[in-house]
Amino acid sequence: MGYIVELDVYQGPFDLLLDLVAKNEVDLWDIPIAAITEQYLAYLYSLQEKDLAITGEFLVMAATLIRIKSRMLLPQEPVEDEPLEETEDPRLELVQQLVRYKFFKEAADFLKQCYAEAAKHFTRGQRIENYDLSPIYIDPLGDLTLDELSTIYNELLSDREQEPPIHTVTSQISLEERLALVRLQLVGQPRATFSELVRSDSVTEIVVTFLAILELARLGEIRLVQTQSCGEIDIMPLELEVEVQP
Amino acid sequence: MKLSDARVIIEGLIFAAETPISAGEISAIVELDVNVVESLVEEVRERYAEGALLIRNVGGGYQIVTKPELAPWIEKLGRPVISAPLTAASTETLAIIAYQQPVTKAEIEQVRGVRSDSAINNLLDRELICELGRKAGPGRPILYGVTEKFFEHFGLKSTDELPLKGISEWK
Amino acid sequence: MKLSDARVIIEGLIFAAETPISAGEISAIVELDVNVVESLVEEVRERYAEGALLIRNVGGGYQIVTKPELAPWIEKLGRPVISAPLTAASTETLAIIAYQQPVTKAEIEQVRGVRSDSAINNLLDRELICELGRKAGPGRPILYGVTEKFFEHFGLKSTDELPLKGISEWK
Repeated sequence: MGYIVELDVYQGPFDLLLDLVAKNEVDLWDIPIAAITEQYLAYLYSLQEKDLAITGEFLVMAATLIRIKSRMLLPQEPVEDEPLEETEDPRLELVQQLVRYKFFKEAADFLKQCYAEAAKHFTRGQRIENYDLSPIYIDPLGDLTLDELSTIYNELLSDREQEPPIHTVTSQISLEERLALVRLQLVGQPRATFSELVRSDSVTEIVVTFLAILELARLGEIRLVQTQSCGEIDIMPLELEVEVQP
Repeated sequence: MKLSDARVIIEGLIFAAETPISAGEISAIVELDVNVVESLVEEVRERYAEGALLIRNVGGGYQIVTKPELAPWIEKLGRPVISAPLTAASTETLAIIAYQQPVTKAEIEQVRGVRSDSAINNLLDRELICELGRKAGPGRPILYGVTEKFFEHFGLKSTDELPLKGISEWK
Repeated sequence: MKLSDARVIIEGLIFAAETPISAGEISAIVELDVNVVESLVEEVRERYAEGALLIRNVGGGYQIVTKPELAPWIEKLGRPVISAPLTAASTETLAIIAYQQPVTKAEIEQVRGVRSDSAINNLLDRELICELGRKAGPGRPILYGVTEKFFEHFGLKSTDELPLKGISEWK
């Protein structure tokens, strides 16, 4: 695959042209266009002979070179209303592009040197750890006043008073009591089922017991497993489980 | 190689190593006796006396870190600064904690009627509340209370000084 | 705060910062004038004369690194090379972006005379360039510019350090 290397020699048509200008030791601002075009085309033919694909950009440039060459060979016809001196050199646009490209090619060399120099400097190898990176709150309380704080607290308490407590309205069983009872029922049990915990058929009893186990699960005291929808709910006290499987 | 050159190389190696580097590893690179390496590390350590850095021994290796007393400054490097006001949820939660401390998350949630995890976390981040320990009983839930920063803001000495307007009626 | 304390804090901040830290950022943390910060950094720099470390200016920030003459020793640590050297195509493209930013792909391709998609993607992957927004006009093409990492990677203070010789000939 040695040919690939040869293709990689040039970054594009500008690069190839600059190289030809350098090899011929001619002035970039006064390129002998006929000779350079010939060499440019010869290079493309050599690539073709090696059966290498030539990208479109190289072909477009070949066409451009041939066009410039032909324009330079034609006798300068004086354009009406325009003095001869001001007719543009057909090479001008190409030369400007080449000068600009050459500048950036040199800048790229400069960057390459910078990179080599910077690579000799090593940054700190280890990350700084164990620093608290939580946000800093400026003025964390804002303009909250003590009065507002106590008003908010009072409102919370009175809201609680006014709201009909769900767990005492429909039955004598409060959620808190049921919660305590479920905890008692589970003492010493490696596992239990929901139906074992329910002590009567009353809907309230079922609902409150259900709420109680949900609350215990939320508090992380038990784990609930239901293998099928509407099936039995298995209840596993978590602390026990930890002891069983250390 | 002069020993002073070796000292500088060793300092550079400790700085650039990605994990703490041992005297043995350094010795293999600079081709000096482990004892010599150790005494050169001591020299670097002495030279660090006046600056910000420190050579620390961790897990059998050397590591360059900043001196511990600089921690409060260095933390300012990475910590985002936030000036957003308290949300209604956080203010409610703060009020409950101030009046009822020490109080558990479950107790706060009972008063508010909604989950309060994010409000509690926000108040912890703002350093307005802190953990006071754990309540005896199932689950040993964390107990929360307000911080010095909270008292300072309101110019209070303790929660006894919180206004009681109307509160005794409910207590 | 005494200035000698401030000097030590500044040294610690530059050491600990994950990316180059500017005099302005330091000034905000230590609450000292930028000029004072700059002169204190110079003091730290002088103190580093004899050791393995040096403070370099990159991308408008300070960064502590090892001195270049230690490179042959530190390479023996076998730290993975942060990035493989850039290809000629990528370096050319990067040079154009550094000088001409904000610049579109079409403008880059006009200078290079060849398609530059893969070079641009490579530079984006390496976080050496970033999108700066979109140019007004047809197609609203993406505008590219260099990143802080570019300056760090090439050890440059700012784009002002890029050579200008010959630029007048085509500008």
